[in-house]
Amino acid sequence: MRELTFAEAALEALVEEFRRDGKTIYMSTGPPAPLLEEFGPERVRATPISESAFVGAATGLAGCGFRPVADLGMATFMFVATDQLVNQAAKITYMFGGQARFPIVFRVSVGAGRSLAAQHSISPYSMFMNIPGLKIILPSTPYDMKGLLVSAIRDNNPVLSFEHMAMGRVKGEVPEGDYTVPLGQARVAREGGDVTVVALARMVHEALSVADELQGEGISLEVVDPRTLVPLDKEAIRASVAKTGRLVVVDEACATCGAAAEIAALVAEDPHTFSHLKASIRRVCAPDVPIPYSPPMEAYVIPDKVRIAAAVRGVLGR
Amino acid sequence: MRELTFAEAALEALVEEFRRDGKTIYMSTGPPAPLLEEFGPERVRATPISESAFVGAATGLAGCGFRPVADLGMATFMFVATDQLVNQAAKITYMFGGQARFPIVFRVSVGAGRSLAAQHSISPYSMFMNIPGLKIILPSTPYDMKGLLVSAIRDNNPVLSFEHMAMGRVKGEVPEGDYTVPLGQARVAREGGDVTVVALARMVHEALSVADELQGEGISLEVVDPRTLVPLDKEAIRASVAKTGRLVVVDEACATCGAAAEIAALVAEDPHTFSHLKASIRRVCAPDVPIPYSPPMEAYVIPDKVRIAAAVRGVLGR
Amino acid sequence: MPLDREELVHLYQQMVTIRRFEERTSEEFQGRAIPGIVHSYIGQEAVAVGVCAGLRRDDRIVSNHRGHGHCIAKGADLKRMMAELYGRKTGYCQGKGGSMHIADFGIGMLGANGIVGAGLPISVGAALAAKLEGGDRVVVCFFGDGATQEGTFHESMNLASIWKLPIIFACENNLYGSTVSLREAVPVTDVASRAAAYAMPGVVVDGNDVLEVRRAAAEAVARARGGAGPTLLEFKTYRWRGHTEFRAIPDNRPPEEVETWKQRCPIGRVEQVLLQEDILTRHQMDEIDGRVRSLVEEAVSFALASPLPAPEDALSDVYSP
Amino acid sequence: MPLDREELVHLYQQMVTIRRFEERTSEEFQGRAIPGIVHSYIGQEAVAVGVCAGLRRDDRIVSNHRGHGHCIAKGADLKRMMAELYGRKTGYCQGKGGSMHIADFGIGMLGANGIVGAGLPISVGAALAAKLEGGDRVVVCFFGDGATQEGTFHESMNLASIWKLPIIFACENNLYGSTVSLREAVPVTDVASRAAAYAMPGVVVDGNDVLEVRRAAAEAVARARGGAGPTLLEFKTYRWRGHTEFRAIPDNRPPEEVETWKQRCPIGRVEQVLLQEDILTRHQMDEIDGRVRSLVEEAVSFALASPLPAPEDALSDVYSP
Ligand SMILES: Cc1ncc(C[n+]2csc(CCOP(=O)(O)OP(=O)(O)O)c2C)c(N)n1
Ligand SMILES: Cc1ncc(C[n+]2csc(CCOP(=O)(O)OP(=O)(O)O)c2C)c(N)n1
Ligand SMILES: [Mg+2]
Ligand SMILES: [Mg+2]
Repeated sequence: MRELTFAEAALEALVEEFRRDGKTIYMSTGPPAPLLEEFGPERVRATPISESAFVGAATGLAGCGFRPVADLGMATFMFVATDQLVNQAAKITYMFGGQARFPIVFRVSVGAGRSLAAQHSISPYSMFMNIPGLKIILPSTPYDMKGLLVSAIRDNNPVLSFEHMAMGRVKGEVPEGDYTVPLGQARVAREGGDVTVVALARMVHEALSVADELQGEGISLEVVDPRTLVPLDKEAIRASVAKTGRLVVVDEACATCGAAAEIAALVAEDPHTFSHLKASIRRVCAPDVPIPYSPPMEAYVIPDKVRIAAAVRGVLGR
Repeated sequence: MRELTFAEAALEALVEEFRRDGKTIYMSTGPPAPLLEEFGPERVRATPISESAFVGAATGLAGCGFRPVADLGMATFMFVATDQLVNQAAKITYMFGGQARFPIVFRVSVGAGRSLAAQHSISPYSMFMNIPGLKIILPSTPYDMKGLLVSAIRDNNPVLSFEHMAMGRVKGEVPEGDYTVPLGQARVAREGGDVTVVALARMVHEALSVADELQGEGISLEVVDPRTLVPLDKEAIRASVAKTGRLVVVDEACATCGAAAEIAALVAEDPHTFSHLKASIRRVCAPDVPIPYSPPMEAYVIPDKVRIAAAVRGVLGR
Repeated sequence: MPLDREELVHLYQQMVTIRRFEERTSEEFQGRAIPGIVHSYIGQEAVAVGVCAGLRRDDRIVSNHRGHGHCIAKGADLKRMMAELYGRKTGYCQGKGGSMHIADFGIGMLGANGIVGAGLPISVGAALAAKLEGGDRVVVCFFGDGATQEGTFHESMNLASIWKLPIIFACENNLYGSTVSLREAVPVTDVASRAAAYAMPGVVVDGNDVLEVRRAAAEAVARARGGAGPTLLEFKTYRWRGHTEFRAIPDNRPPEEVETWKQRCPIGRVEQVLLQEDILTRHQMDEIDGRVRSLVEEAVSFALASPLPAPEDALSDVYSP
Repeated sequence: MPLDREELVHLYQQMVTIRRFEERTSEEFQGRAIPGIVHSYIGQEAVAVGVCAGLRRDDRIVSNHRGHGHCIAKGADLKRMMAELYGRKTGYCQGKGGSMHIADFGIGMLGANGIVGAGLPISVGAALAAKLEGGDRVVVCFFGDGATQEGTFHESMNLASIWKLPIIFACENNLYGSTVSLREAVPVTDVASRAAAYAMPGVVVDGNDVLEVRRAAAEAVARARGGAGPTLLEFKTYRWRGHTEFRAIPDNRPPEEVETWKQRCPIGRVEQVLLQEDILTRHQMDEIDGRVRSLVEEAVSFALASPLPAPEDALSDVYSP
């Protein structure tokens, strides 16, 4: 099958949806050139460096029947527009009693690993998981990037698309033609019987290579990629843990109140799954520090195969 | 002992610290009249409705040797100043390698229950727990309000003070004279043996009255009030759960990625505590919906005694 | 822009409707029949009514926390408004929003807002929609003097200007934003003077003179419809009541100031014109008042007769299907 | 404000230092010895140097992502700067910050910033500190044309003005903010014209003429020291290199424009003055350049000889004791 990079897959989703639906509008301080060329500056709009204004404008557009995609660049720039995201876009459907729809996609990049220091290396999806009214996608492969982004554009709600910046050039199979990946459906990236590893974004790939390594030791990992954080496929996660009896959650973001905390909690609170738990849960996350600049320190805080493997051994009591 | 309201206790902390330390500065769109009268408009500053500017100004002041207290009013107004809180105040100590100190207190009110609808009824502390570099206090009694606020003002870091708006007029014992409640020390509000209930802010009082009620049924609850969310007294929480073997976490905020998720996770991930767990954990939180306006709906989403008692019975298998 | 007698009577009636609606709302709030928080529009009636006089039904407005007047002037149903304030299932938002979040997309009222300055970016998006649709629809964004202190004011004015959007920024300068006096909060006398920073016209208007408001707004609307872009209108006006009906926030305004402004009552001023020009007699005005009072009464009865939402209704409408 | 020969030579040397430091930084970045991201100050040297010429050591500055020039002009140590870029323990931030977060509180350099417009509120706080301290210290906030598009610009200018703070807002208008052309992003020609909205003086200055910069800045500093409040200075200038040294972001600027501005090289212009006024010979300039090059070389050697932080150092400095 054809291979595309993560970035190409995202662009293809946009181009196809922009062809399909004339109500789609793109806003960004630097819109992608191919999109601008094909759809022109009315629909593909270069904005000033005014995130609150253009995020809010997306909400206004959506309320008037358009289907905007607002690209904020890096996730950290959401913080200058947080009110427009969490108090406006997220709550407006509910506060107005469902009388209008707000189909919006907010694209941002996340992730550390490129020595961009504390402000530019943040993965703040869990902050937005605490805000009902937003949906959240977090793809780990070009296939999911395209399929989830298409679903996000077609969805009638505000959807945050968190795209890992270290994966832009990662290649993967993407079929020709139209397909979607539904929001709320986890993917079992690898089946296994001993330990469930729920991993997010780039960590899916780390988990998969740990699974390869540990196979040699006779340890069988089941790797689950939630793919969307809201809605979160609790059933798939619980089913896997009920089967293996052991859970390691791997996320590049800080542990405290992160997505990993939620995943641990939803397993620990389910009587059925809990009754199958054979060991305490492990979180493999960044420690609670801002991401440092210098490579040795940065490498130290980002979860890696060594830490994942250690956690797996830990829950197996080895 | 003398009784003060929650609001009086907070004011007393401010007045005493402002007397003690001439470097303290207050900023708010509507500063408390008694503070303004005693310390004058240079130190107690009325600001425009420009939260980003005055939150950032607090950081600048702190970096130059002052000890500002920035009062934003309601927690929801933090969202127009989020960057200044999470990318600046929170990270600046670390990014600059610890070369300067940023002692700042940010005061905001939280909580639902007053029909203020989705924007004004939010309890977003967990969003900030995910941001290393901030400390967080969440008092449940006038005693703690004063003692924690004094500690926060004396602390050399940015501290968010989340103060429950439904508790302003609640009275409680507050000794005369100077005392502090250290950050990071939970309080066992009631000792008991059957189930640990970790409750936050106003929910501490709900949990305590459930404990009274259930005593009649022979159920003994241990109620733990973390009092500060960062640092979080993990040891106290784990010790209580290791003793009782059962955990119910009660928080008025939305469950997903909330403080309750973190508390559940830190129990489920600790091998020793986990080994003592006799039942799955329960979270009693708001469901994942924006807070509605109309009283019957609002009452439905805020955790109450009935839901707490049901969860307690649930973990006891009754 | 001639104004016929009938239209003037209509504007008068709208202003009286807002006044009576708000009086009743305050009463009901004080009596605890209306929960939450209410910001009264009394004193500012001429702004909403004069601005909306020049709008079509398919034009759109964005409102703020002090939004009842905007709703009524744009043609909202008093019954569904009152039902929303009462938290009833029949309210505009099915009881989910309350006073600070009334919206009626059917008449182009895109919603009140509890966050100061937050409506501005949304209104810019609505204006962009109007432009992209290709018709000649316009958008009005209502906001207070307090909102001009927020960064969103700056970003939104700028964006609307560079995109030449069909929008009217209607700033209701009632001199205060809660406890904050504009005079102490900004170093300029007129908010309108800030329009220059965005290369758009800025006009100071007597916000208590509905005819002046109507004239200035119509001009700005004509500009916007004609594709000439946005205008900032600053309406000098005053709220008669405290910042909210909830008394916790002290009213720090000098009582004489409040009195002076009450002398400039926007309704009283139209009444003078109506009398002077022999358009209405006192008696006819009383009749109008009577009719308005019964409309408000009906709205209250409707609200009272309406069911409260079921508790579980809290769980719906978080997401659209 | 007479300028003696010695001072001019000093300004020249500072500008050359920035130029050589930045050339070397780009090289090291391209060679992957410096990780992360680097925004080159080349082309804008006259601004930092001319502005800081009027500052005392105890005055304070706040910088942005393009901050190396500001650091050097305020007197930062090249060694500790370079060590920070190299991510070494001996760097200004012990390797925790990197290019976008260099700070040296000892010399009143309160930090670079990776968020556009975010330094502005912080600088207002520093200026308030200066005022409350009671001395005559001033603060300079450096920011780009792009930052004027953020809400923080508006809020900060306003706050500084009403509080009459001793601050100079130094906008380096290099015509672009990454891919965003200022001409397309705002409807005014001069950022300085927006000062009127904040009732403060706004001055357009040739940012490539260090003497002009120095003169304009000194005037604003004098105003601030004298208690007359803030000034907005707009320095028209240009960056010679791409937005960042990382090539992923396309440089959408017309090559002729880049060429034209290179003709206006701020260093070349001082050299002309130095020659015309017989202050320095070409040979003496070469000597200065040689000295500067060895200082930069020493800085690189210092960085290379310095230890990397231990991985676990990542865990410290999250909180102050
Ligand atoms: C971002 C934000 N900050 C503070 C508040 C609290 N608040 C509610 S209304 C208000 C005053 C608004 O003043 P103005 O815009 O002039 O409107 P007015 O009430 O005078 O009609 C304030 C400060 C808020 N709602 N949002
Ligand atoms: C809030 C925010 N939005 C976007 C960015 C991405 N960004 C980094 S630098 C920059 C351009 C800034 O332009 P300007 O202020 O003119 O400074 P210059 O780079 O021209 O020196 C942008 C958009 C950012 N860092 N912060
Ligand atoms: Mg006002
Ligand atoms: Mg620029």
